[in-house]
Amino acid sequence: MTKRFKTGYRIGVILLAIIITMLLGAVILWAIGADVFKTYMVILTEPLKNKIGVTEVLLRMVPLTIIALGITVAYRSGIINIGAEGQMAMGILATTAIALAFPNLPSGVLIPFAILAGMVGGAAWGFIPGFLKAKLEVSELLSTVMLNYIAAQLYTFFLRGPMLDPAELTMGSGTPQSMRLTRNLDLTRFIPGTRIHSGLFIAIGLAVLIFLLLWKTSYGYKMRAAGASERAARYGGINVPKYLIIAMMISGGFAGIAGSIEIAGVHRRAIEGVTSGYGFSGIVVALFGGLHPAGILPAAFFFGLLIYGADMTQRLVGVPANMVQVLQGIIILVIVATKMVLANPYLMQRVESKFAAIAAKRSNLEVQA
Amino acid sequence: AAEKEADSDVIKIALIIENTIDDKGWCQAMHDGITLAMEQNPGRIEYSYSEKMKPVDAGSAVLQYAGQGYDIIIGHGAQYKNLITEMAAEYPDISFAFGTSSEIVGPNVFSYMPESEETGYLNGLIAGMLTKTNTIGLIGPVDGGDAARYNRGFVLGVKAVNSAANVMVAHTGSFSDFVKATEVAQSQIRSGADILTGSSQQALGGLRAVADYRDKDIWWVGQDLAQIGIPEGYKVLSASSYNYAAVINTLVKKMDAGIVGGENIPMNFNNDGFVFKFNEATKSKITPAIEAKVNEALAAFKGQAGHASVVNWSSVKYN
Amino acid sequence: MELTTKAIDSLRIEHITKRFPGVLACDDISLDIGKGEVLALVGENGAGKTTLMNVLMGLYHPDEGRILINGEEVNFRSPNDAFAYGIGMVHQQYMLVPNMTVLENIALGFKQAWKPWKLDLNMVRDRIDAVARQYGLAVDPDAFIWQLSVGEQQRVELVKTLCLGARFLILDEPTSALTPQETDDLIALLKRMSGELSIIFISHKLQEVKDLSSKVAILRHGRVVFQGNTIDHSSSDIAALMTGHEVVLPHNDAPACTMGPMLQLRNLKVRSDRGFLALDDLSLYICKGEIVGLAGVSGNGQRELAEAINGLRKVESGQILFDGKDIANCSPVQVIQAGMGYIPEERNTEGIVPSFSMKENFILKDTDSEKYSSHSFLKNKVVDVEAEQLRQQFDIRSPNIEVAAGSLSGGNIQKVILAREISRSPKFLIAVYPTRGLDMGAAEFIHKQLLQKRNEGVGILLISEELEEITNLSDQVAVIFKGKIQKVLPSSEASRRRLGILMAGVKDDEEI
Amino acid sequence: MTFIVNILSLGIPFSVALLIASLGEMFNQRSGIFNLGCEGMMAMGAFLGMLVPYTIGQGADVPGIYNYLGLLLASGVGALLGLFFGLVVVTFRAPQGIAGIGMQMFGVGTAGTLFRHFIGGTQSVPGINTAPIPGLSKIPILGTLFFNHNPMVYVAFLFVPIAWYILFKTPWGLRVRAVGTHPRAADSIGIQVNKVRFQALAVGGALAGLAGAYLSLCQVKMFSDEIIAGRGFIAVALVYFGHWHPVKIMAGALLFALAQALQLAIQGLGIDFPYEFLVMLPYALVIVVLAFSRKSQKTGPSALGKPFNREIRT
Ligand SMILES: Nc1ncnc2c1ncn2[C@@H]1O[C@H](COP(=O)(O)OP(=O)(O)OP(=O)(O)O)[C@@H](O)[C@H]1O
Ligand SMILES: Nc1ncnc2c1ncn2[C@@H]1O[C@H](COP(=O)(O)OP(=O)(O)OP(=O)(O)O)[C@@H](O)[C@H]1O
Ligand SMILES: [Mg+2]
Ligand SMILES: [Mg+2]
Repeated sequence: MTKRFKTGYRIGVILLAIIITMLLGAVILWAIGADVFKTYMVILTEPLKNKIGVTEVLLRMVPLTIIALGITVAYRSGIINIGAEGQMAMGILATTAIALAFPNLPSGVLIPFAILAGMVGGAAWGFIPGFLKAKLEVSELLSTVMLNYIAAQLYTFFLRGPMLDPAELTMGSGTPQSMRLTRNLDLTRFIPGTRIHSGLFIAIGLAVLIFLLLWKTSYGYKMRAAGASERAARYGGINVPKYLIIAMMISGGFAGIAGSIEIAGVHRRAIEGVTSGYGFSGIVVALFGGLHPAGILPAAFFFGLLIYGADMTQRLVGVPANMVQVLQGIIILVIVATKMVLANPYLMQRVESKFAAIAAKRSNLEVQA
Repeated sequence: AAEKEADSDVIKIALIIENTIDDKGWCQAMHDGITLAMEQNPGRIEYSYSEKMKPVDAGSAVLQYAGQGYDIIIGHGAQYKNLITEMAAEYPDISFAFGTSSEIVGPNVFSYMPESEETGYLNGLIAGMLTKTNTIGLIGPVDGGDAARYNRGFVLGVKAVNSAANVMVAHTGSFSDFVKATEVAQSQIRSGADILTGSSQQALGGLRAVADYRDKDIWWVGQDLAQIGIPEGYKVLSASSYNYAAVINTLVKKMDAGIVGGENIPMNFNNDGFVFKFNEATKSKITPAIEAKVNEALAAFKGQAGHASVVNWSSVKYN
Repeated sequence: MELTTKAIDSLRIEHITKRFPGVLACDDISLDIGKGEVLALVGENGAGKTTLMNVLMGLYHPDEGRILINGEEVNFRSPNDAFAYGIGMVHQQYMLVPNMTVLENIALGFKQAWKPWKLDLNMVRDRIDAVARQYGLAVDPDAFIWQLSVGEQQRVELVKTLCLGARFLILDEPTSALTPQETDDLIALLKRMSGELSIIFISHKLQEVKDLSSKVAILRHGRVVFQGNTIDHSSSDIAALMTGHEVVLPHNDAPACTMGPMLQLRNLKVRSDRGFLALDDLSLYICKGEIVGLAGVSGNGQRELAEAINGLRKVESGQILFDGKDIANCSPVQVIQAGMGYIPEERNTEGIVPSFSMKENFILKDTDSEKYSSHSFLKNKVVDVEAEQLRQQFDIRSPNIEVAAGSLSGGNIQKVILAREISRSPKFLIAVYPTRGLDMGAAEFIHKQLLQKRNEGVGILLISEELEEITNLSDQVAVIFKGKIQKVLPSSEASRRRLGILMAGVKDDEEI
Repeated sequence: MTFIVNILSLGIPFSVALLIASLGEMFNQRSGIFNLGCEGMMAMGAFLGMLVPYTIGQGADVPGIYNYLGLLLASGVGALLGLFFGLVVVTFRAPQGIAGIGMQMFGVGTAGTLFRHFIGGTQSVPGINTAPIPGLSKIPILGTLFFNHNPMVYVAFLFVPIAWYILFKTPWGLRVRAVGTHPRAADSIGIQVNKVRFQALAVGGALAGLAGAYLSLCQVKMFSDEIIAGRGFIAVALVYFGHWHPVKIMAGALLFALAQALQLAIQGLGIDFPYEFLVMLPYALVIVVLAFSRKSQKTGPSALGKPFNREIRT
């Protein structure tokens, strides 16, 4: 295969994908009478036009990255974690509990302690589907979906009961939320006038950590082996159930960390809706990033951009908020399909031989003429 | 600053809501209030809203609005309290508002507090007096916020007129899952409930389930006036609404007077924050005794400054 | 009921070329087969045999070339088109849906039984009966595929193909997983059939090729390097033509071992997946520096035996004394650490992690060893060096050590496993069907390695169905039947006939 | 007694949307496609189902007909969405989990967007009403339990034996099972694997659409863009619960719905107990039952999630 053909093929496929994305979105946008081109331009460029936009994208990148890293560990170990929403909620509860219990600890102690607690909370919630799968053969797809609902209820229970903001009782209406957590828990917002906080560095640090864990240590090797081929791993002396549970706990723990950091960096108190669907977007980011930290970081940035940019459209182009989801959906569908097309040498070869045949015919004709 | 001077009589309002402007509940009430206030103050108000704002998105929206020179940014829900507090500190030149709360969180932040137990109480009176089975259904979303106040007021209303009545309280666990609310209503009706109520947008599901009993003596008392107007209205006996236009008008007045925050705006019958109405189409169901009782309570709410003597919502415990 | 109308009097393959990305699998191949002929197609692993047959079946579309049937060009777009001409194929990997019955598997292709709203299974049953009677191939239509032994599955494949009306049979390594008895039966059956059918027969076993075929074609690197009549060439000629050098399968003629016992199995009882006693009071011992060949029809407990020793299956009762210590019911990692090496039956799914690179597969059992890791961090440089060395030492044909192990050919996968197991310097080695499906060159290599290990003092339990392999390599031959050791005899006394009788469950003394 | 009858008689209709969607998902998964987009297809079904009676059905002579047209449109578009999903995961071989999430967002978002534009806020329709079966519905207890339901409830439970028959007794069912378990084998015997998968996706999508329309036309007779609220995910989970068998899936859907009816009834008793723990009961129960029914999932489609292409070996 010539290099020129390869490049041309790639560019062609990508152009085609862009056109299809535009067309699919256009059908819906056209139906509701919105400006198609402008909508897309807003999504993809508007967030990058100023400091606030870029930092807001980075802000979303933090939980997306951390959750996607966790999902990667689970996925690589042979377990699909769609329970990150619930694990994140449990992490938030644990962090909140610590912050409420020890408001006077200095930041240097409290922050690691609270994040660790968040990790433990998430890991505990991740342990359940891990254990159920490893020991009782309960599909994690079932248990994690169900556990998300259970976690959501537990979350309101705690925020409405033991952790409720006292001010809500005296001056409010009992909206389920905790009080403003101690300032000692606040992660530094290092660019004035924006919300971007030091959790970004934690996320990057965790990405390095996961890379080392999965590809440079024997633990990671065993987890990946268990995920890639359970039988072979068992044959190789790897305790598959054990690593399955550990992987799921790491995965849950990371979701928990993401929750902690959201609280400490963005919201400063536990409120409803913090999980924001990150648990699901995290799966997309993980897979999109090729289940590898090096891919997850850019993928998380891209999805942060997508989420934030699509959210801006309702204000700048006037499309309904639901359109955010439509566009995200389309972009995901087209991108995954495109990735597979690009990665399919068989298809590329077929196209090339078609082209070759056409070229041959043409040169034949020329010769005859 | 010069620019600001030029269009000083136009107030730019930005609204951040968790649901949509047409959710027939909490968010729509505010949206309708703002649009009504715009009509009442022609040319005075410019308005933009952001729907379906999760907590993190709400922050982005505030930053964006702040950059665009909005004068008042409203976070419609107590969950935005922290965000508003922080942003108010960051942007001292802009006014902010949030509710439900009576907390004062900054010199440039208004809070507003619908005392919904009043509306619940009125509906409770009707339910308590009208029930034949002495079983009343109450469909709660989550036991918190505005809904918690409404629901508890309702229970107090029932108890005030009918100590034998049993209020079945059930929560769906979600503000928006009206399918579950339907299921709750069906369950309560099967268990004998003949008057039902509920709050937040999920409550519509409850009304919808009641509406299926077209020819039965099963009725709905609503928390939103809009419910009277919809096809299922034939089942609604009464409803009340928030009059957010009054809140907005107050805000506009205060801004004009140079007050940029630091105050709480309560909402109750006393200050016309609520409107209560019987449904004319079903008025035949309302006996004079009921009407008298309701009017008596209404007068009490309107007359007195402190309604707490009538309804102390936080005294009600059902779980 | 006959399904095809036209008989195939001649089938010609002309200039077929098939490319895969980066591989030229078939390179300008031309062959022809007449009515009643049996063409044997031989060649090393990866020579392109299967690919060519898949082209013939309409599974692959050739990049160039054409196929002519009775002189007419045909263009197969799917196996349906091939079936319509009466061409049927038994694939190298059996194409049976495991959780369906035999009946359903056959119904899947039997379109006459597809009524719009009903699957007419009775019609399929009748068809199976008819075929079974015509060819003497009995199958139980109601058995689930997963319940059947490999040999039985093979028969189902054949019945299926015949039920669909095949007049032209393609058999891709049909015997590689069969017992000697089954192989003999199949060859005899095919011989009978060849009167009325044409057959293309792919095999790595030249004896079968000699027995069955009338013509032979040899493929190498996707090209036909030789065609001729089978009678005119000896097995060793063909082998030499195939591999490019003379193949001599090594023999174990070292003196019997004198060292003490290494592995002693005492009264083992082990259950199979389906719950019955797969090993029933089995006892056996193997010395250091000795190869014991375990002969037997597959399904008599071989798999369970290997798994039980390696800690992969629960032992109900009995002892496994390994170097004096009882390792029964130890975990796999404990058995590995005790010095056990194991070449499993399922090379693709058990012996390697297919998606892992070759070098990663080399350290599957040693990620915790000091050699490859310190403080849980892998020593990647050491791994690279070792892997490269193993690749060269074991002549593993792959571009580098980074390729996914699963993309290697069967023979090379087996070499990867062998390299890992041997380089770990085990005290003992269990090798299950180590050369199944491999070409002669690869088999020769593996045999040499096993013998060398034996001579270094390693005890080896060689589980195989190939009697030649067993008798060539073993010091002692044990015969397993229904979970018991039927007899252990020195390999010099183990004639093919005697083993066959023992494997069939007849007691030695009864027979004479 | 009435307490129990109430729970049982409510549990049956509560289970229907899940049951229909799960049966659809079962066909998808049996053919080897893991469709996490079920939720989105249900949302589209719910929207389109109510759109017909809401728009053209209003003021028509026989408004009832339009409800059924709505069901039909919902299934039809559901099928189309299934085919579109097929394009992505079967033709282009995209990873199914991630594509499913994309599909879910696309479906839920599109339903919401179109709904906001064409209808506006939450709206109700007359919908399809309960149809007591004459005579039978009068039988004490049994009548309430089994013969006093929405017509679609009977239809949904009729789907169970029909799905069973189709799956296990028809040639198409045989093909579906084969391509989901061993696509290579199916291909080698002349079955067009991807075609069968597309068919199964159309069937699954149609059922998902129908399940959504059941919610908006029969159960609540209303639509808002959050109507599905995760029921699609639960439907997917129930397929695992039911080990890909229609009858067991029905058992799972009933278990879940009965637990829901039970927890509501308990909440109604007014016991002093945090309601959150009751709300979570159905979800917890499904896990617990599955954990204790310890059964290996041998019957499952082993090629689930793996795209098929003759040439590409994976
Ligand atoms: N689907 C495929 N994609 C890519 N390459 C393939 C594919 N199938 C076969 N090949 C390549 O084509 C070559 C021929 O493979 P083929 O399976 O025909 O060999 P074979 O002669 O049947 O070998 P064996 O004796 O081991 O069965 C191999 O080098 C292989 O790498
Ligand atoms: N995914 C793949 N891509 C490219 N080539 C492949 C792939 N899978 C297998 N092959 C090649 O196809 C060829 C034939 O594969 P096959 O599985 O038939 O191996 P084999 O040598 O016949 O093994 P066995 O003897 O165990 O059947 C091998 O040479 C292998 O390299
Ligand atoms: Mg082959
Ligand atoms: Mg082979």
